[in-house]
Amino acid sequence: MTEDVNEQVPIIQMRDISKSFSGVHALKNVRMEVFPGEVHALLGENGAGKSTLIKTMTGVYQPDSGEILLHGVPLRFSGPRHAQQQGIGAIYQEPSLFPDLDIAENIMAGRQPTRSGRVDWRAVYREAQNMLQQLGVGLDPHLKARNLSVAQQQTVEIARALSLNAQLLIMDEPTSSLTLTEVEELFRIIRQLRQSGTAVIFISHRLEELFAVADRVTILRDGQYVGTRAMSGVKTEDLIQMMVGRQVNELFPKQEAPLGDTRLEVQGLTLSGKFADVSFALHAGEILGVAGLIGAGRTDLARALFGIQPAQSGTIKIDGTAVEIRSAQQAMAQGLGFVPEDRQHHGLVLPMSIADNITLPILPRYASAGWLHAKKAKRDASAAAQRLEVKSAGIAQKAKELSGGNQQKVVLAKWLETQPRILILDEPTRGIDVGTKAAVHQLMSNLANQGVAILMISSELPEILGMSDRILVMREGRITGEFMRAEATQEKLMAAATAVSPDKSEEN
Amino acid sequence: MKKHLLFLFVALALLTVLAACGGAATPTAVPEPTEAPLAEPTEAAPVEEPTEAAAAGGGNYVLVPKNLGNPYFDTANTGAQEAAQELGVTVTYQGSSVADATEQIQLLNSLIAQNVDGLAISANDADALVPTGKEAMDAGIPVVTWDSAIAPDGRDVHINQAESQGIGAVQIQMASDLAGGEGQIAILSATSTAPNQNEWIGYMEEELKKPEYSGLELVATVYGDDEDEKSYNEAMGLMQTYPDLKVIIAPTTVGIAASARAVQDADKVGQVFVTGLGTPNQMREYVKSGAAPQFALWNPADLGYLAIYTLNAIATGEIAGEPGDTFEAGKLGSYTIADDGTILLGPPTVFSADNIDDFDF
Amino acid sequence: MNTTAPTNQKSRSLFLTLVRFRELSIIIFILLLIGVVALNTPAFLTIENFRNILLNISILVIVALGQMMVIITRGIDLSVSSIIGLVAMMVSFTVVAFPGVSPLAALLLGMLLGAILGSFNGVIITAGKVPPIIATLGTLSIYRGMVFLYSGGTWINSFEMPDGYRALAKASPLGLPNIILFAIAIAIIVYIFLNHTRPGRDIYAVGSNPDAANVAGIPVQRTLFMVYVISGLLAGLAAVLWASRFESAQTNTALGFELQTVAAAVVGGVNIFGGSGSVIGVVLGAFLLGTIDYALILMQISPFWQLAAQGLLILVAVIVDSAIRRRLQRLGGAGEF
Amino acid sequence: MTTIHEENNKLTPQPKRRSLDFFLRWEWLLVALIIVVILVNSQLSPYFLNLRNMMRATSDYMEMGLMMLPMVFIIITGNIDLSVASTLAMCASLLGYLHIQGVNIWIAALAALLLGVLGGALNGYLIARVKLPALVVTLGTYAFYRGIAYGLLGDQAATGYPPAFTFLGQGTLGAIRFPLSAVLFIICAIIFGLVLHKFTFGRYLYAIGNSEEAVRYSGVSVARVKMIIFILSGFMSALAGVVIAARFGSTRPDVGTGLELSVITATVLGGINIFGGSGTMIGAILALLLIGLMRFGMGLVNVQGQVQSIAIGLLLIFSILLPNAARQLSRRGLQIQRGTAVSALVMLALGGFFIWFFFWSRIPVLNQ
Repeated sequence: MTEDVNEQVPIIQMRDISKSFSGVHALKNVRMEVFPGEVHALLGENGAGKSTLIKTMTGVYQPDSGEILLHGVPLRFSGPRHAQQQGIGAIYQEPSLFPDLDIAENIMAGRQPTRSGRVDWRAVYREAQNMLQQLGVGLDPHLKARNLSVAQQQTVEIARALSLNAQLLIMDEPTSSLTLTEVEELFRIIRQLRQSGTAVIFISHRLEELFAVADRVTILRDGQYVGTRAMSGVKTEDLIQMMVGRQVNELFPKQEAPLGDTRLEVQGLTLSGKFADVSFALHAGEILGVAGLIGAGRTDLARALFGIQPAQSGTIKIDGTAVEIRSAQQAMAQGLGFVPEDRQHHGLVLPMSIADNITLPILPRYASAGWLHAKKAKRDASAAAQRLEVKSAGIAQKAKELSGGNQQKVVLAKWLETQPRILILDEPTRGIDVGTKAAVHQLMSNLANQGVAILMISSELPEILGMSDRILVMREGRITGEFMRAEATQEKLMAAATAVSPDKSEEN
Repeated sequence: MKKHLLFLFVALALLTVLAACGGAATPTAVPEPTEAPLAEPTEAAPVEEPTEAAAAGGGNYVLVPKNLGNPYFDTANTGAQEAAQELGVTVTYQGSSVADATEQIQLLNSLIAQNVDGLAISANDADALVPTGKEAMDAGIPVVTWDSAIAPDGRDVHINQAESQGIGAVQIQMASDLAGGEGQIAILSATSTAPNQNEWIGYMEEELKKPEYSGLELVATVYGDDEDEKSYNEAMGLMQTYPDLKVIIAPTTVGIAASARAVQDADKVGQVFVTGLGTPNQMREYVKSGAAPQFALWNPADLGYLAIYTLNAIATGEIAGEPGDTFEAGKLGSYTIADDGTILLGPPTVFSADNIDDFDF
Repeated sequence: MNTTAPTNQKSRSLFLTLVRFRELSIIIFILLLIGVVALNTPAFLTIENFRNILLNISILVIVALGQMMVIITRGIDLSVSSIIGLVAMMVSFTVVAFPGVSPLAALLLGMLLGAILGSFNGVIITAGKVPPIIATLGTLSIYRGMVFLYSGGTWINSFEMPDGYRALAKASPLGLPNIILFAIAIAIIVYIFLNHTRPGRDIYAVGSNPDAANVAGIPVQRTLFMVYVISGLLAGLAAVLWASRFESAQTNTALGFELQTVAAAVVGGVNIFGGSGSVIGVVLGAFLLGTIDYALILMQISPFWQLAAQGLLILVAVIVDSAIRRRLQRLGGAGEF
Repeated sequence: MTTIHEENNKLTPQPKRRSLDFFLRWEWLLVALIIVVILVNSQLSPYFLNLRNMMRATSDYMEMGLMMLPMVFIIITGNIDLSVASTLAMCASLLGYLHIQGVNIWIAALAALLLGVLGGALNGYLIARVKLPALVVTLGTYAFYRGIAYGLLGDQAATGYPPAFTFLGQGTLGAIRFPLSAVLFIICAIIFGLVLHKFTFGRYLYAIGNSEEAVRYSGVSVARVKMIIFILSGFMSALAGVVIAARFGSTRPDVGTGLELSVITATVLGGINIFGGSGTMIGAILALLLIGLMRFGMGLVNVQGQVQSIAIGLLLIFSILLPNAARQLSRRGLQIQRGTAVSALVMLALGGFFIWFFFWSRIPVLNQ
């Protein structure tokens, strides 16, 4: 940890950066400074604005207001390539390499050294080899990128950034799908980068990782700057408090609902590499919250329950009788509904109108011998949209022209029309305005009262605490905690979600 | 989005006008369709009775070969143009690029639509063209086939270049001379459905049954589709499949030249001989090299010449086109329609090293 | 063989080694086929037959190499057959009109005309943003129509061609017919270009991950334009060899040849989604198609079943190829093997 | 089929002002073009506006039309089928083969239709269940089915179909001799149009074309829909095979060569987006009419078949190039960087050289 960190000129300074998307504030006056040879962590709940900030740093987004200074000089990035030329490298969760090319070429793509017009392969492999040596990694540069594990691909991306002599390396959730040994390997590399003067921005939910590798941490909440602390002088509780900080003042309209009979029962559900022996029960009228970090396997669990990606073993019982769910049709036939995490690609057909989207799953209801009674379907769709107060220029408007909140309302309207007896919601209020959030919560509460069994996956602890009758916590594909509504607190949930359990075994 | 559709509409309209009149200006050697001085274009009510061809010449006939570019048919066209001068009529030479019935039918449909005065067709498919032939005759357009016939109810008269049985016999006789009376022979034909080819092959097979040809063994019949490359490949294939093949008979000008070239490339001149039907110009080199010492043919120019005379005779009402009618065919003298509705041009001539130089077609 | 991979990783299952050398599986396929044919007609195993197969596939190899480069960039070039037809006619007309023109000059003229026709494709696809399959489907019929517009339907026959031009393809001054030497030379040049020059490597990068290529500073649009020019150039070269070998230029020369070039590439292991493909693979793919055709003629199986065999072969190659890739994904996805 | 989803290629404009937009749809452009073609051609040849001639020409395009109907479904879902013409040849050859063996013609026709369904089912299985790319699968069956046609008939030609059967292909109705096959096409076109625009199945097609994943997540079986459209394509190709056999009165294995490219050209020209998701049945039918009229017109002024396809090829390319160019123009305005100016000049020079050489080098040989 270099002591006199303040004398040096910071590699990058973000001053009062603001950015909003169609009315929703993603960032408001965010400040951040990173010094050479420093590992600076960035911490915040999902939707706190971390990835938006990163994207402004790497030139993907232009900030609405505020200034970015590189080595003290104000700069506007024209695009990712411009940022890269300025020495800013980025490693995302899913590495983006050339799968068909080998490691050496991935590192040297676009700038292979040539000798008299021909590619000097010896130089290419020498450069690649010494990049990997620099990182202390024993990978064979001839291996095709497609055959590498996620960790190995990340290492190649780091090597590539270094060979572009990046002074600042941004790592967005790098450890989310790594085994413990691979995480240790990554930390070794990060410490080595720090020695050589390269600055690193490290993003992770796992607080124990921040203590292991970071020098300082900046905390964001709801797109706003909360504070920056030196890792040496701070305790876990402080970090959690700053992350979740706000008093739970948002009124969650969750009334107590009479607990009905067990509608859904899951025993030992397993899908290798995704989740293992998950068991729980879900009752009519109950909202069961599922908390956890990115990569905990919650979305995979939801996809398995809905038949998109069936589990390999384990049983699912609905109203006590075991059922076989191998496809979305079978799931719907059993009364299941699924509001997916990715609204744009899985929730809606963007180029199609609101009416067509809402009626898509229930078209057979409006067909007699195949003939579609479009008018009747349109009427029901506009009624459904009205109920959800979808703000639009009319039922015929294309889904892609709506705001995030209204799009989510259309997805909800779509699934409500199927009158589901069990409704799965994956991050139902992520990235939508506060007003719509409250409306969605109100709707969920009404549904529960009407006896619908709701499984809500969310990374927002206040939402989990505010809406759930009972809460499960998942980590690394396993259920690691169950709390009743009364006894649950944000700290307990976060602890269950982040503590590295002692019996960590080699995953696969 | 809006203004670009208007922009697109104007550009595309221009494009179609360009393409359409561009088409009319294509330099194919086709004179502008003369404003037929016949009944003015039938607007609505289709005129049923056959349009009376104006006696004062000006008849607009069309010679339709199996495919364009084939030297054999080009020569037939020169003969047809000669007849056209003598008769004071115009003969246009139109065909499809591929020896294929579908394209020939589309071409014939548009010719019938243009109300031409007569069609002289070498058919790609004897049966597929019957409906089109009927349609032409219903529209009062006489249909004469030459070289390759349409089945009888699709045509008025067929001009047979030489009596098929004679063609079959002469080719087997030449093959026997070349093979020294015994050995393996093979046939390389044009398209599998060409009516004249199948007829000649039929007579060749009959001829082979005669005792004097008992030593000859017909091992294979392959099809080159009157395409140079395919014929060449088929000929090479024959030589590989039958190492001790003696003679390749190719009753088509395209096939015979390709086979001769294949024999030369496989350097089997003197071991494998090629005969069949070919034009002197095309075969001169191979006659000299010994790959194709002798072959037979008739003068395709005479065939084209006779076809136009016959067509004109029917069109002007000189003859009805029924068996027994006789008419004068200019320099070729008089011809009578045989009772099977065909006219015979005459016996084929055999070309060999000694007489090939006195012919130029 | 591009970049051999000394695997110092843990020993891999046979499946993986098989996959790394995709070309290995084609070689095994070919050996099996030759074995079957040899049992049936022992006369098959002669140098003579081997030479004839090479003769038959030389033009296919040259054009399929161009097609491979296009497919690697996630495109396709359906117009190659019409480019061959048009260039063969134009060069033949020129050679007949000016007999003094040397065969080499004819070859260069053919390549120039082919490259220009290829560049039209390039402009329509890169600047005009027209999807490759539609652009080359359009130029397929435009160029074929121009062949007839140009020649008015007349053919160039062998007796009209000057001897030097006719001998170009078949003469064997160096033992093997020139056309085979041309194919070998082109294969070597393309191998060096693809594996040892920066623009060559850029083709793979653009096909493998276009967005990453953009960020890496690779000129994506220029690379796409280049592959269509090269495809046209190789088709132009092949056109002159075609006219010379068959000693004729007709309005339907090479009609329908484009799908054979795609078949040779697909059977040769070129991934239809782009990103991968090797010169050796395409050569072996073409050789496999050539052997099938030749074997069928030899075994007196009626030539009419030849096309069915080719079609079945493409289907089998595609199914096996995707099965391998899917198994690889599953293995790759689960981290360590 | 390249599955990169190109948003900017969708042609149907956003429904801002209902009335004006209705008239700026792609279909009206095709109507305008048809009118232009009719006007131009009626000046060029007196035989163009002759109803009898037009009717006779119509029968040349009915097989293409029958195969275009399912192709619209397939391309709207973002797939493609290169094997339609080969299926037509395979089924017609089976019909011919059975006829030669003395099988009753109507049973032979049924067998042909069944074979078409089987062919479509194989395509559908490999694409929908085994999830192989449609382009590559149908490229394989393009050669495989054409090969079976050659295997069935080889070098013979099946002929001598009974007149009752050939009436289906050659028969005409009424004084204006309206072809029977055209009646069949119109009936099928109405059915396909209704299914696309008025049935639930049609809405699934558009949804899959726009976002296959979202449809799967909505509990719709994407695989089943794909299976059905490829089986439909096989069936309609077989039906076209029966009609063409009846029209010609004889069948040979090389029938319909190259027809698949014309079918795809007509579909794309009809405004069906090649990446799927948009396009109407009326557009495709208008495009077929446009192509038919253009070819008929050019035929009357003795433009050779192959030369006609130049105009069709140009129309196909410009129907996608011009909207793209206009969109780029409107988005980026006219500021062209120096680099593109230079390369544009080079292209013009090369193009100029080619055109000069094209017209110059042909003169000596033609004058011989």
